[in-house]
Amino acid sequence: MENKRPLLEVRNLKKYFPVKTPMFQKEKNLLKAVDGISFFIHKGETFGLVGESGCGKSTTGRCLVRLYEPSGGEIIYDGVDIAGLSEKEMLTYRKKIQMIFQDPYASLNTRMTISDIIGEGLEIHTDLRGAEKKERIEYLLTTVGLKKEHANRYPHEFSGGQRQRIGIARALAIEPELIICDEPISALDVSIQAQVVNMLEDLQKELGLTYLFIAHDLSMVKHISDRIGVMYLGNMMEVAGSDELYEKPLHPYTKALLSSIPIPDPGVQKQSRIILQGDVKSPINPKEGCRFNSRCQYCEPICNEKTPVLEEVLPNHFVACHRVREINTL
Amino acid sequence: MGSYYFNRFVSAVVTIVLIATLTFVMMHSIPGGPFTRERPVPDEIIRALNEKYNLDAPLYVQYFDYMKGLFTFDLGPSYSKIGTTVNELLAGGFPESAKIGLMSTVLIIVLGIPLGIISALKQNKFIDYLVMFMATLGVTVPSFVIATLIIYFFAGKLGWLPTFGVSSPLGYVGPVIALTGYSLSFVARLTRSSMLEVLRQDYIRTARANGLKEFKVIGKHAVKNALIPVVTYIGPMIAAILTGSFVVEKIFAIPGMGRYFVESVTNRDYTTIMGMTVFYAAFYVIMVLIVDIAYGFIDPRIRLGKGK
Amino acid sequence: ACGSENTDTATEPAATTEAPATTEAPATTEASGAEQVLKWNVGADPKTIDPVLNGASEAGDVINQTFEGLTREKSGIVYPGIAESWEVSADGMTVTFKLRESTWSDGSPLTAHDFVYSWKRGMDPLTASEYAWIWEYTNIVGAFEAVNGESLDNVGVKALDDYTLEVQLKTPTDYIVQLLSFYHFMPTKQSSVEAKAEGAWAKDPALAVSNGPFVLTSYTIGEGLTLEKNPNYWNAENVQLDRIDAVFIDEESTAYQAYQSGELHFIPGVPSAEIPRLIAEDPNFYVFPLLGTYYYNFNMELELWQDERVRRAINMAIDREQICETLGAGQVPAAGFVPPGFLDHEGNDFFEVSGTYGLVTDLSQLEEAKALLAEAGFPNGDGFPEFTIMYNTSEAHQMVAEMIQEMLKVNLGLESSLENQEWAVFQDTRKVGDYELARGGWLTDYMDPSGLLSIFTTGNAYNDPKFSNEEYDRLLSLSTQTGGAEHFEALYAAQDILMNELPIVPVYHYLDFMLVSDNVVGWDRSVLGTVDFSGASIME
Amino acid sequence: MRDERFVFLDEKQLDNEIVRPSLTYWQDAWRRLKKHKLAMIGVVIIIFVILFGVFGPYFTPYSYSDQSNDFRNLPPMLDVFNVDEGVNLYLSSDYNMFLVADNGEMVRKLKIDKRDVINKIYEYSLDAENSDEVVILDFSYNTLKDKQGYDYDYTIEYRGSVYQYSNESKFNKSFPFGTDDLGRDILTRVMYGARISLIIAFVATFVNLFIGVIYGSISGFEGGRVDNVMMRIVDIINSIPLMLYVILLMVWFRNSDGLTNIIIALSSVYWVSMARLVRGQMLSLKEQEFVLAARVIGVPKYKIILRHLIPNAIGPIIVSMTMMIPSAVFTEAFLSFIGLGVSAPQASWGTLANNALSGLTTYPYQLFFPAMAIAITILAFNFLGDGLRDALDPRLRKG
Amino acid sequence: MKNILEVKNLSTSFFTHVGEVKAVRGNSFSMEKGDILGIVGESGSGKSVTALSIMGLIDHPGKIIGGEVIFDGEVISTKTENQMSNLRGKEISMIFQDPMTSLNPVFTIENLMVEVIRRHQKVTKNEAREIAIEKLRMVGIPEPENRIKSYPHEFSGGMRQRAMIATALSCNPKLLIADEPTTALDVTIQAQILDILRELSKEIETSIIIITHDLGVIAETCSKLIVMYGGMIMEKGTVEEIFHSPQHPYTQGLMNSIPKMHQRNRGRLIPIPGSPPDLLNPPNGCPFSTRCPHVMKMCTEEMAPFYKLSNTHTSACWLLHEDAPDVEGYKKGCDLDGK
Ligand SMILES: Nc1ncnc2c1ncn2[C@@H]1O[C@H](COP(=O)(O)OP(=O)(O)OP(=O)(O)O)[C@@H](O)[C@H]1O
Ligand SMILES: Nc1ncnc2c1ncn2[C@@H]1O[C@H](COP(=O)(O)OP(=O)(O)OP(=O)(O)O)[C@@H](O)[C@H]1O
Ligand SMILES: [Mg+2]
Ligand SMILES: [Mg+2]
Repeated sequence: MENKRPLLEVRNLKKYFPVKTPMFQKEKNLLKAVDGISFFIHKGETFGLVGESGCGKSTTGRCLVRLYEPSGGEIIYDGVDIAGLSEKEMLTYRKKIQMIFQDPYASLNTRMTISDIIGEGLEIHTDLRGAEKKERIEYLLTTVGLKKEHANRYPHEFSGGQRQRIGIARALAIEPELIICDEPISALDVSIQAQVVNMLEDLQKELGLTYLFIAHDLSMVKHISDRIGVMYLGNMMEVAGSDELYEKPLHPYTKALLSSIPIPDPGVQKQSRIILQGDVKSPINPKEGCRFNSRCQYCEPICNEKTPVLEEVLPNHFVACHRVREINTL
Repeated sequence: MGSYYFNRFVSAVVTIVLIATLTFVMMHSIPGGPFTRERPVPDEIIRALNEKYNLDAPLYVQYFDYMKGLFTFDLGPSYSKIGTTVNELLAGGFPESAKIGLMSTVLIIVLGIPLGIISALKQNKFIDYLVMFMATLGVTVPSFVIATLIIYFFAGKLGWLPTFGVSSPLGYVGPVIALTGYSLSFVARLTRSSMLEVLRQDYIRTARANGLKEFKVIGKHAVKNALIPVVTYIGPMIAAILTGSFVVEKIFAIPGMGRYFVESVTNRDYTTIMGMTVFYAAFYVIMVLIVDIAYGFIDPRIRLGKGK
Repeated sequence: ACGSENTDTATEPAATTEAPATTEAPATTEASGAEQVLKWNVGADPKTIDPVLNGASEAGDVINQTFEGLTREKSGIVYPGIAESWEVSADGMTVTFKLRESTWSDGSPLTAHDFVYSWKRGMDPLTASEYAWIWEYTNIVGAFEAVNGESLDNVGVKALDDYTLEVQLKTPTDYIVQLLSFYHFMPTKQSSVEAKAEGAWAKDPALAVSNGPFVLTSYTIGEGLTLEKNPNYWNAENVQLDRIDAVFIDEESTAYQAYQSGELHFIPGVPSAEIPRLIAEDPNFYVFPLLGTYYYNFNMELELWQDERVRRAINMAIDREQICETLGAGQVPAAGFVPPGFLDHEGNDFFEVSGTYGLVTDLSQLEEAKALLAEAGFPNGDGFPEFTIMYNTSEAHQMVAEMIQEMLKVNLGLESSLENQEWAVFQDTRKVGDYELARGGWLTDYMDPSGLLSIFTTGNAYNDPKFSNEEYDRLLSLSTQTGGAEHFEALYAAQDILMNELPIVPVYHYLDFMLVSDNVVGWDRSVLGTVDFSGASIME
Repeated sequence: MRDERFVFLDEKQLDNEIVRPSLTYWQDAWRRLKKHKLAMIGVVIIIFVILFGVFGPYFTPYSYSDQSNDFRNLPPMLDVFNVDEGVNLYLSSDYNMFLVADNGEMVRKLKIDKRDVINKIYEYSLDAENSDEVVILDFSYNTLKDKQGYDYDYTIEYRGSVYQYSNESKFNKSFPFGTDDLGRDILTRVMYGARISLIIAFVATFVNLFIGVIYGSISGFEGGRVDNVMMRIVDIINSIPLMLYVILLMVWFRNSDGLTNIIIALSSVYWVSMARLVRGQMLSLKEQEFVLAARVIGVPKYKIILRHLIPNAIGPIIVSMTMMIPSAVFTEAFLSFIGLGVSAPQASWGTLANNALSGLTTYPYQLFFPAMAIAITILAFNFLGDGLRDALDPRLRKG
Repeated sequence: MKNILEVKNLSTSFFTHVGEVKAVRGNSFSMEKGDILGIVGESGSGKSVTALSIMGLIDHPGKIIGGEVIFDGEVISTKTENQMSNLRGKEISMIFQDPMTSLNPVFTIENLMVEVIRRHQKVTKNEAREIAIEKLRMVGIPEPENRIKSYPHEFSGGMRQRAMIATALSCNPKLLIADEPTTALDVTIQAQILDILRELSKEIETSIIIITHDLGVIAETCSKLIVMYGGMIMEKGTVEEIFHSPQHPYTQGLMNSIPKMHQRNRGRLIPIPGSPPDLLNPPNGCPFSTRCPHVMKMCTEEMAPFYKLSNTHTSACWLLHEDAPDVEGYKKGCDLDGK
């Protein structure tokens, strides 16, 4: 795995949003939603991205499909940096990188039929027309577990799970290699979540897909991902294989996160839960220093002075913490 | 935020200059001039007139002269009211128009919004249908018909109102009603649809769940949220209404400025045309700006949203 | 006098001569002792009420109350004004006015020098009086030349002493004394005029020094003005009204309602739909002939109208009786260009003497018209190209145009379409001859038929049909240089030519009307249509 | 006893999907619209008005320009004096006397033989040839000060009998809506007027749709500087005096057809408020996820606007479109009045209403019918608009 | 102990264009003072509608068509809007599903809270403010004196949720209904909030209903549980009973479909096949029959009655009927609940 070139490599990705600046302030206020994160994904792998709400997961995802113009950094897909491509040049990559959205209700245009929704991508990226196109749409519908007869229906006629499948079919239609799943299951209820996750796994096996899986439900992320990245306030805090991360979290934030997961078994005695104190810092013009310092129980002066960088603490286990070695017995 | 309003201010000024420029060009491209008379005015006199009003200068010179005047708030002499400056016309006419406009605006707001609210609360009930029917009539029946009917019935037949002028307070009744009809209807409809939207929102249910009285729920929680589209409409409307209505002022013989908008064009009264246009444009642009500022007061989120 | 033409109001002057204005002022009416206030609608807000600068009839009505010229004309009769008497020299070339000793409203003396000042101000191109062209028709030596930029010193107007004014004429001019009662020739006081430029003084009660029966005491743009009795007026004891409250309502239906509900005594116009009923029912509705004619211009430069037979056929196929009846205000159908009201050297009405030139005002000549058209090569209108009838935007003009269009279609089989233009545009279009058949109208400004006929001389700025006839031009120029019989013979002959060539379609002669509450008495009006309240009073 | 029903079912036996009829978006909307009673009334009225305008003129004996000069200003309802079998006399407000048949048809205008203006007595001859049969009208009562207690305005004398009050009301059969000041049949003119006014209504709609909606969409969708510039252009168009502009157009396009001119005029200025409205909608819609989804797929901007954004803003668009129709109808009248538009004697509802205004107090019916036509049509459009908005609102589509 | 809340045969429907949506169909349950009752179920199963029906907040086109709600010994389902509004916020409070949309965006937190406090308590503005600040501190908002002046949008999602909880608690209600209070939050904040709720029930004996579909939340917080499906209650019991021996195929399916965190090699998840019923047109009989792995003919014809498995545990499944075929794990032949 190590010597293979990753399918996607993100280096030092940044996305700043300009926000309201008071009248007499010289410096522009910037909301640093993503502030220099790096990670890579191999072909056929699922990379999970977790973190606090508002930490920049979706922003990262959207930068990858260029819904947002990155403010800096590189997005190397298959050896090409797509961060600076023009809209036109990007079109070929649109075919390769697709996205599934968080909200199955909002992400489907209620005024288009299912076949229109799925067919839209086919029209742009393939020569399929007429009967061929229809056939292809029906094939996609069956692939995601819907029926041919559904083609002429409208999104409102489907349940949330079914809608999410439609979103997946839309993404699959143009045969992408990488799919960015931005919280594809958060809005679904448990039994449907399982259906969708199973389907994603099946498709990955069949079509050799690569996923970037964003969620804040750690149990699901752990279930589906090969490796997981933990984000906090625009920075990557820890990256590791999913089992490793779960069993041996090294970053204080990861630890708190894992300890907070409610266990669906009333009998199991809860382990000591780490309740985070303090407040999340503002992402606007963040100061130098570890982003987690305001809530970290291990915070030391160094944490307020220097932003820690992600380093490989254990093989394939990266952590961004000044004191990682002190607080863990490594 | 400061730079945002500064930018808006600059673009407003540019807009006004562009409006003035275009109006200037159009005004000079239409046939007829300020001294077109049925009688052949002797050439010498036309010359003298042109000289007097600087109309013999090349157009670009006239244009720059005018612009110079504009930036010093000197709108020049009126051609159709000899010896009167456009500034004086405005100073005399605007207060009259504005008085009526202000009363109409108040009426539109205190009637239109509650009617819209009631209509929304009683959606698909008789009262809703009634209000909406009236609103439809209100946009359909033009102000000149309303004005004429008011004069005929209330001034003529019943003698309740004076026929013309605003020398007595009762004189304002007719013009205000005639001026109000359309916008009142529009505001009622707008409020209704926007209220219907707001009443579906979760926070209304929250307010009820907290045990608030229905009056407070509607009057405080719903209305403030429903106001945005209404304010969007009312802002430019105020600019239009306060600068007077040609029809209403003509029919009720009110010494306002609304009539100059049409009469100055008919008379090819160049300075007055420009003056009225620029005045209105400035007013309008200011209102649009005020609306934007008001957004911030009504909905604190909007202040943030103005990043770019 | 041209003011009434360029309004785009719905009404048209109407015409019967049936209701003469009351001229005698019952001197015994103010017994009641209550304040006499006349409530009057002027019409549109005047552009100016400086007599010298003014060119509009509404303002003329106001000025006639606040100022007084050498003479005052009521219903065609010339009364002495500031001039006690006048004398015309034997050759008719010099008129000497003897002024009475009178004062301005501020009490300062009013002298012949004030007239000289005021008149020269009117001629001076720098004053830029719109009405300055009238000096051409005064025939005063050097006056029109002065208007055209020559020296004011050569003008033949002189104050021989404080109360004697001598006027020198180029040719004998019969109507000069009457003409001088016109507002343009009223005196203005130099110190006032110079106090606030551009005639602004006249609207400023503090500066508006005048010499007429009333003085201005307030003026609100767009709303109205107040006139109060001028105690310094020479004839003040005969002025009965204490005050005139004048308003500017240009919407006729509003003014009419206000009149109906007693808010106004005197209104200059009524909604056209009311006219027929008012004529029949209301003794307070006054209709006066106005010295003008409503007509259509053929564009004589077009191939289309070259055949005189076509023009005549069209003239014959229009039922003027019908048009006048439909307009409903009793207008006089026009079979000539000069309206009734001008008396010739023998004291006969020019209108009566000149006759109808073989035109009838109804359709009795229709067969002849059809024959003429057929003769010209267009039997039943076949083959005649469709043309456009043009008028300026106004409901009444539209009505006439619609009737004419329908008549030409039904009677002659001629197809036409209508086009209306905004007034100023229309004027331009008509002036440059960019039309086929276009509406026209003309009112005289002085009491002579040449005031109408002269517009069709070659090159006249108002010769919209571009009519050109050497003999016609010669006759009109002759008429200006002659008086009496010779003058009128020339004019009769000229109208003959005009009506034979028919560059126009006369439709009707204008009317003027007003609605006056029956407790207003003693008011009067000049032949040219200016109202006069110097003798008016309110009767309870 | 064991209940037979406790047996497992084969999965095949229950295809659990409840098959609902599959309807397209528009079918669904249409179905909902059909249930909306007011909207259906609106549709029926609009169809009726269109038929009225298109086919109506074939059923009247008049054309819009036919003038019957004898029958000017006749109301639709005649208060007649029935003085004899078949002899009904109608006196108009301008003191013309008409003979009306028993069925309400206008027979002719009577000739006035004698006008005694001083005593206010007119004589009319009933028969053109035989001038013996006279009707004497005495309207001096009407001019008496304070009427002196008479409660009638005039008397009519025929064959020795005197009538003080009209004794019958008849519908004007010859001119059901009455006639105008040139004796033209108002019904016919309202029918022809429908053609123009409906065209205007549709033009206004199209202009709003194709210029206002698209302009506003682009402005809102692009945002930022483009939006700022585009909206300032809207401000400029909004502030330039309409009259000036119209005169300019009138001069420029003098020789083209009036309707074309109106379309040009409306197309150039009539869409700005719609543009402003749509822009507002776009600002909020463009951030919605389905738009982002479309962008990820690579859907070109124009398609995003046309297929995704506009259909989702259609509700408010429809509502304001219906609100704007009446102002278009009256704008047309204003333009025609200034001289830009269809030329007389053709008339639209707006111009008919405008022209009738000056006679409003004397001949109210001349305003009533065109005004009614406008009001009914606008009401119908509003009903339909409301219905459409409801029908197209996805939130109401439940289950 | 006395029941604080008793819901009897509650039925609520929405009368839409397309027809009647039977959102809640004849449900009964009760809870005692200090109980934390969880309600789980498929999305659209009527959890929120049940809560809203208790609050009397069903909006047009919805209507409570049957049953009654007894709160603290009083029938409240027949009260007038006015009477109810005196109760709401004071005796019964509710926290809504979506903190993003449930706080009025145009008022400050202070304004919103003070208004509610002064509505139900006779206090001055300043006192009300003090109470508000105290409640905010209680739910863990740092520096409440300053933050109280903020607008909702200036709070993060978690803070908003906490502000809403603070408002709901401001008058110390006897019953708190929390409708998915944590769905929108990430786990660290979720943990904080659940702690607060647990403390409340312990310390001031507030009765709490927590609606969620997160079984982890239920397991950690609740004492009793109701499982709903298709507008009906499928199973009721203590948390332990239902988690350890679920007696309804839907409950079992629910339990199976969540991933097991502690398992190292991930196996496949076991979803419930099919999709939830359309409440416009609910299937005859048991609503779950269309997806049930053990569906019987009976299930498609008639809804099962509640079988009593213990004093606290009842389940509505025909598999518990004595005539039903044996299925492993089901205690066949139970008594019917009630009479
Ligand atoms: N268009 C935008 N303009 C300004 N700020 C933005 C924009 N989009 C996102 N942000 C800000 O960037 C930060 C990161 O947002 P993002 O949506 O990436 O968070 P997230 O990790 O996906 O959170 P969640 O779990 O709630 O979806 C937030 O503070 C958000 O307010
Ligand atoms: N206003 C409404 N109009 C029509 N149907 C409604 C309305 N509100 C709710 N429903 C229907 O009632 C049923 C129950 O809805 P409810 O909101 O109680 O579900 P829930 O169990 O809370 O689901 P979730 O977990 O998604 O919140 C659903 O089928 C829903 O479609
Ligand atoms: Mg996100
Ligand atoms: Mg819910």
